Amino acid sequence: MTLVAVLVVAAALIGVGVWGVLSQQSFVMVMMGFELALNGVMLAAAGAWRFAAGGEPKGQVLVIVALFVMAIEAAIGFALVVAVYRRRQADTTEGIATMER
Amino acid sequence: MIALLPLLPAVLGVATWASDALPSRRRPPPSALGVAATVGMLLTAAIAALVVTRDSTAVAALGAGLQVELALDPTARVMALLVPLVAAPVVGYAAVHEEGAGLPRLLGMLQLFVAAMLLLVAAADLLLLLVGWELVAAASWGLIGWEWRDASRPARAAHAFHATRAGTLGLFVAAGALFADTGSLAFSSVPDAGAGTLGVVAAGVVLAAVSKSGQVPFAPWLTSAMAGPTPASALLHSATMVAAGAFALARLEPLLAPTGWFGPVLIGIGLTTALAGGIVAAVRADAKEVLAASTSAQYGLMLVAIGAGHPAIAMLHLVVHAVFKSQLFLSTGIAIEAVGSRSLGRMRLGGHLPLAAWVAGIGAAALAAVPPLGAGWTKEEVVAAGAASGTVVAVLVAVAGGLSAYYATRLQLLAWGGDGSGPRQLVRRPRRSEHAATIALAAASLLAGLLWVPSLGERAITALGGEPPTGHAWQVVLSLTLLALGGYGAWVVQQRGRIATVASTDVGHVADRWFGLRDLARVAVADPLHRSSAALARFDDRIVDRGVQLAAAAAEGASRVLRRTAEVRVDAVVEAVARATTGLATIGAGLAERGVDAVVGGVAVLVERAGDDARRVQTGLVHHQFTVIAIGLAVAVAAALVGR
Amino acid sequence: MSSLPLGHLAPQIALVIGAVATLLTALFVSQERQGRAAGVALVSLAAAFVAQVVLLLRTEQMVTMRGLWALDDTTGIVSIVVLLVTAVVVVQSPRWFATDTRHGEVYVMLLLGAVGATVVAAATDLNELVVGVTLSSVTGYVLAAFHRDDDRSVEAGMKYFLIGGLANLALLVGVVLLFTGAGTTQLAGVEAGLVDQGGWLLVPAAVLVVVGLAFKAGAVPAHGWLPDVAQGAPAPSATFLTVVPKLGGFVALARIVDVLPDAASGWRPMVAVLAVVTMTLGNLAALPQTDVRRLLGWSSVAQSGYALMAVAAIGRSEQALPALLLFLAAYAAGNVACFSVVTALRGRTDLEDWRGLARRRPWLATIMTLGLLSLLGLPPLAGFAGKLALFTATIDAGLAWVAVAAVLNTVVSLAYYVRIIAAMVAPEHVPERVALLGRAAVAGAVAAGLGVVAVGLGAAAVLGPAAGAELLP
Amino acid sequence: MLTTLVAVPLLGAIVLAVTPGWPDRLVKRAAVAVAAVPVVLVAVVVAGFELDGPSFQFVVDVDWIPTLGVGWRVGVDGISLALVAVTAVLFLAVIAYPEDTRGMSRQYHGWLLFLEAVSLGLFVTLDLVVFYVFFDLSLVGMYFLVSRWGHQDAERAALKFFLYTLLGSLSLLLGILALGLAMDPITFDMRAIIEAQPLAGAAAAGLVLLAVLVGLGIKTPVVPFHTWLPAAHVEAPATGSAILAGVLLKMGTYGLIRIPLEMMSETFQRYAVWVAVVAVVSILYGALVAFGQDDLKRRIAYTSVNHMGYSVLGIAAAGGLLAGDEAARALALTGATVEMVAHGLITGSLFLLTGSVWRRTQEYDLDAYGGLSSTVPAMTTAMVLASFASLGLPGLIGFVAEFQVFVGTFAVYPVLAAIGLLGILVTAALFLQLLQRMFFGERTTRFEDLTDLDGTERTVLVGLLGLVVVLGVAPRPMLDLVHQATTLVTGG
Repeated sequence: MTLVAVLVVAAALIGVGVWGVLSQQSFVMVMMGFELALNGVMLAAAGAWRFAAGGEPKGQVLVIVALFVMAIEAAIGFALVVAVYRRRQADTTEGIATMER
Repeated sequence: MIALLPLLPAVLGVATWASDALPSRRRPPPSALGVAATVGMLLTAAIAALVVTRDSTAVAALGAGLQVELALDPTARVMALLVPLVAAPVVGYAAVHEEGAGLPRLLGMLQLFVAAMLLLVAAADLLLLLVGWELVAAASWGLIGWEWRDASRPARAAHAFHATRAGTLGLFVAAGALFADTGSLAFSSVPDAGAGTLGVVAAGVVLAAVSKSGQVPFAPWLTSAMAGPTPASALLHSATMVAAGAFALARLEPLLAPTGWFGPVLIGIGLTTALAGGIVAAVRADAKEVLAASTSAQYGLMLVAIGAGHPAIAMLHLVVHAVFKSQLFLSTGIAIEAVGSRSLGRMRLGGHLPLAAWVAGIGAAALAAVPPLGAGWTKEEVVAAGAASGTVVAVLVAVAGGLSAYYATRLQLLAWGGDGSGPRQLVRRPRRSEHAATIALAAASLLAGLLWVPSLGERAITALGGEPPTGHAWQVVLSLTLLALGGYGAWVVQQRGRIATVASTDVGHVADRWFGLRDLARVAVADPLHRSSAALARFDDRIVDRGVQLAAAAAEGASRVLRRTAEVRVDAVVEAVARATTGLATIGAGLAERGVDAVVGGVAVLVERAGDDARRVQTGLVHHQFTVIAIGLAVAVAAALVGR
Repeated sequence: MSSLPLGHLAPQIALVIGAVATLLTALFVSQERQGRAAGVALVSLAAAFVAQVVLLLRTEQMVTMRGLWALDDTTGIVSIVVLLVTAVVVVQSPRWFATDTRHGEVYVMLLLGAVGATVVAAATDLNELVVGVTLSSVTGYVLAAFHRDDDRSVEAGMKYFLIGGLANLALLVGVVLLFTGAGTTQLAGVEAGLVDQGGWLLVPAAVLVVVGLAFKAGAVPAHGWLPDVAQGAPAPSATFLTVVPKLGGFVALARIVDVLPDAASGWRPMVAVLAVVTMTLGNLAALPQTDVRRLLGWSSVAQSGYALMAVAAIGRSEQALPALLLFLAAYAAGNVACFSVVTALRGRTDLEDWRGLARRRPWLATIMTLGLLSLLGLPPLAGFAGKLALFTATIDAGLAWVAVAAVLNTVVSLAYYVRIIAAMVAPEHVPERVALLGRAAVAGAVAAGLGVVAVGLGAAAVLGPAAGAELLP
Repeated sequence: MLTTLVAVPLLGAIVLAVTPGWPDRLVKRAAVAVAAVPVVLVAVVVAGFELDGPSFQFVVDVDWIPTLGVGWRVGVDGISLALVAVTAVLFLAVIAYPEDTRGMSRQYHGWLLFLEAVSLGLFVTLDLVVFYVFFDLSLVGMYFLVSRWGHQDAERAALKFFLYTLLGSLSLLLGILALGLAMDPITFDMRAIIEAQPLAGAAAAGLVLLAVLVGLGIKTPVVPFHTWLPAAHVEAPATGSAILAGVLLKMGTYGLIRIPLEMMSETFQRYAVWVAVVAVVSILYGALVAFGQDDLKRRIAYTSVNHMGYSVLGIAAAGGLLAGDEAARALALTGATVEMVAHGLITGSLFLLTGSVWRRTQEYDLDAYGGLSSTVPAMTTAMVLASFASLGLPGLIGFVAEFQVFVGTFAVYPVLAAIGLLGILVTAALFLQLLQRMFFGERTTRFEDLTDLDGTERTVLVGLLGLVVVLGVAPRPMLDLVHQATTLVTGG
């Protein structure tokens, strides 16, 4: 186990997540992409804390912060998805393009 | 004191003109105006006399390091006396000759004319000379265009103004060169100038003078100036406008002669004009235009004298010419009023107006330079002066004299011929005061005959600061022979009844049109000016503004494209760019039409294309944003890598 | 380990307490009395304002809270602007949201959003920065989508959320990379820790962080939410969201790039390029708009581009930071003026409806004109002072080409700003009646208008402290 | 003193803006009264001005943005004082002149007073940034004046004017900033910059000069930056045109004297000859294009390009050498300044006259006219006098300016001066033809019952043209005033 190995895995996770964000049309799937990528971020943060920063506590904080961001975005995201769906029965990004002039 | 010289007539002129504004019942009668004007001119003459005797001068700082100076040298003294003295009878004549609404304006402008001329005469530096020069031109513009209801007259007035202003540029250049070299504009500083500067100054003055004195190639403006009322012509041709050129040359000759080419050039121009003007005068059918052409010719003789180094003689000729020419104009004016036309063909008034005919005869004789009239003597002196710089010059001057004899006789015979072929009755009989004016002037030119008294003539020349040329008998014989021939020839032709009242032959036509000089002026200057200005105006509207309009169009087009790219999937960007280019291309194609249309057209294309595109790209909007962010990242990385 | 000087966070604490109080009020008062929550919010804003002013004047500039919090004049000035803008929005909100159920929560979101912005502005630690960004983003999503039964509102909120999600992800990745490279999350340490790092890490880190914060700053490439939010969100929210997050975002951006080695990471040319692209895109896209709110949205994209000029000059010219602060203040004044007028006119947004307005509502028309001309940068208004300082800093930093681009952009922008003015003063057609959103809203607009003039004439008052401001750490 | 000069019209404008419900006649009276104050103040300043005193007098200096070295600094030298005087006079005339205000008399006079404050401020300020501020505000005022009280296509023309000149002023701003930044510590105090010549020998000096020249060239305007001028003039109300031509154009040439000539003399000297060439092109091009116009107002508008060309030529000549020919260069610069004054008075009168014509006939096409001088003698007299003044007849102020410009330039650029002279020939042609087509010849039946100038119009025109004559006959006081500055500038 080296920093590089961890980062490679993290990069893979992030890549998959971003690819999902860019390719998927459904809100939920897009958000899944976010979550996946954030997992990668957390992994990278943890690895960096362990190998690069030599146990610097701020690394742990960083992991927690990422977790916190993930949670909040999921919560608010689903709230919005519900709102959009209630209003216009749309659950994909194609559905919300009325303002573009 | 000397400042009063131009000031007094100026004030009088303004006052006279202003009287036009008074309510009609309080307006002074023409007679009163005429008397006042005449008296005013005589007063001015008196002041001139005082100035001459007291020899007063004036210097004033104009600010900005410029100063102006008024002073009279011998040459100027003569003019200062001559101008008001000639003007006096002319204004008197005008008051009775030209009745009608515009009279106060006419008299006022005549007096302003005199004022401007006196300023020019008294000027002792290039600035004041230039000022007087332009004011004289402006006054003559007003006078020639006096009867403005006839559209052609203002046009001819403008012709005169432009022709002389073209010359004025010469004075500008001269002033600039002199100031650049010596830091002063005074005549007195010309000797300090370097050779190059002197050349520029001389060239400028010559250009100005030649244009003013109606010499070749500017001569034609004189004939179009005939559109003005008779008194204006009389003044303009005798003592003011036209005289300014010869006067300036005569006054500056001592300073400019050192250039070397100064004299020969003047002689050349002078002779050419003397001969050409003579021929024109010999064929013209319009009484006033005959006189106009003769004026050019006579001034040509003066230029010859100046060029030969005898400004004094030129001035003497100018004086006598002023006297008889103004008288001839006034007499001709009588004839014209009498028949209501300026055409020589319809006159022959000897039977009706014997007195006027005789008086006119004196003037004609003077014009023909018949001894023992003063004009004769001065012409002989010119011949003698010319001889000094070459026999051929003398001979040509004599020939010119012969020509003048011819056209003088022709004019006299046609206008005042005694046989009964004249009109039944007269449109209008001359008034007594008109006779008075002509007679006064005729008497003056008779009086000038005293110049033949050797001592007097010599003294006149020396008084003007010149020395008499040494004449030879053969010159006198030659010129008198040619003179006789000219007169006789005219008489003979008239006897055969073939004297032309219209230019009949081809030569006649050519001469009648100033040997194409007038056409030349039109073809070479006027038309190109008009055409180029019109073309430039179009160019300015269509092309110069184009850059701005294209930029606007480009911005507008680009904005629509970019607006798409900001919200469009990437492949749409390519299309959009393509569209933009086609859109701009259509704008570019529209170059011929007005830019506005081009902008509208180009934008229209873009809008329309963008419209259906908008429908196609409605899908998956947010993903376009994601794509943009991805592109942005790439761009940012690139920028960072390139930049660091 | 010294004890935590909580006094240094007095403004934020006041806001949080205020938020709680507001929430309670909103919970317990009846639907028609929800407006009272605004009163509570205003009180806490006032308290925070006083605290902030005291802090700005009384304490010397330092990093406090164990290296988490920059208590410098930069924070002070930005926070004051944030508080003032929030106050105007709060004043305008009650009548606007009156029809929404339980709209008291709006004020909670506004207060927390303000806290978030100030945290972002003051953060000297990457963790804290992420927290602040998240806080202000999340509140922003809610504010944008608050009209739950309005298509455009929810649509704007959703877009805002999706773009924000991706941008914040980028920010987090960048932060992690920085942490990996520097071994710490404290900016002070980052500067020291990165000196021996090569480009392989620095470039992506810098890029990701900048792009992530570009979302807050409304700059390319994460600008897409701005026009939609400006057009779709409730007008007061739009006022708030087009200004407040930006204020924090730009300061944070300045703080971070300041500690990045610019030679190795190449952030300076990158930011310069982004600046030019942003202003050009914003202006050109605004040109053909016929919807006033969307037009203002694009114009505020362009304004972000101008502000980025100052960021690009950070560290090269000592004029850069004062210029940034002055320009942000000026931008806030101008933009709030325009949006508050739109709010006061009940969200009137189609350009056609603005024709002849000057006859019916001269005062609001005047405020709108002042706001637009200030955004354009005409003297003696706020925008001019801001742009003057910006150009000075940019030329001083040897980035004259950016200044030239900005000049050309300004000329372009004139075209669309004037279109609104021309429509208002159009003589031929006068609308029969123009409904207003009540006195409070108009008062808010007037206050903003005065701000435009005051910041312009009193530019010295802003620049004075700003010149002394430091960019800690 | 100078501050009040600026403040009075500004306050007047504000008062008019915020006090609705005044009757139009009262508004007019009030505006005229306010506009009269600066004239009086200027008279006092001129009286108190010491010809042998320091370069700038009546100086006041207050900080505005100290960190950027910006402040409210005012003061006048001979050049600016002359311009201030003509500005005050012209605004009084324009405000007094009748104009169709479309029922918005309050706003109309408010904007005029605003413009007056701005113009006066620009000429008295000694701070580059404040100079720029007023430079810009003049655009705003003129934009509203043209777009709201202009003719049919006014909106478009006004926008074009605004865009075009804003580009110019911003390019000027870049140059100004470069100048100020080159100072240490950074300051925009004109006196300090003139003293220090910060960019002398600097590498970027050429670019800075270019930026400044473009900015000022657009405002002046010189060919090829003139295309906004005819559009704006044709659509603007006559009074607007009078201000635009009479005052706003001078801002360009005045800036040309202050910034390139005084603050970057060494750099300017290197490129002066090209400026002179552009000037000569403007002279000839402007005159020729004007001659080609059949629209009364366009024709007069293009003569502005020609006359401003004289002014620029004089300035270029003054800067053409760093030493030597001081007398001639001072003369050229004096001429350039006097040309500004002259053009202000003359073209102001001409445009006011076109306004009188328009209000009576709604017709600018010269071919529609003819023989007017019998129906409207007073208008004819005024037009003839103004035209001759404009074509440089001696005894009128125009000649004083042109003579000095050409004579002075001759020492530095003889050839260019000679070429430029052709311009006065074309000007003569185009004005005489104008008079001929409008006032002489057959009288057209269409305008049989034209009413002549009314009392107000007469009074105003008599005032302006009276100045044209008086300053043309006795230019000494004005010349001494201007010369005080120009000799200092040219080191004479």
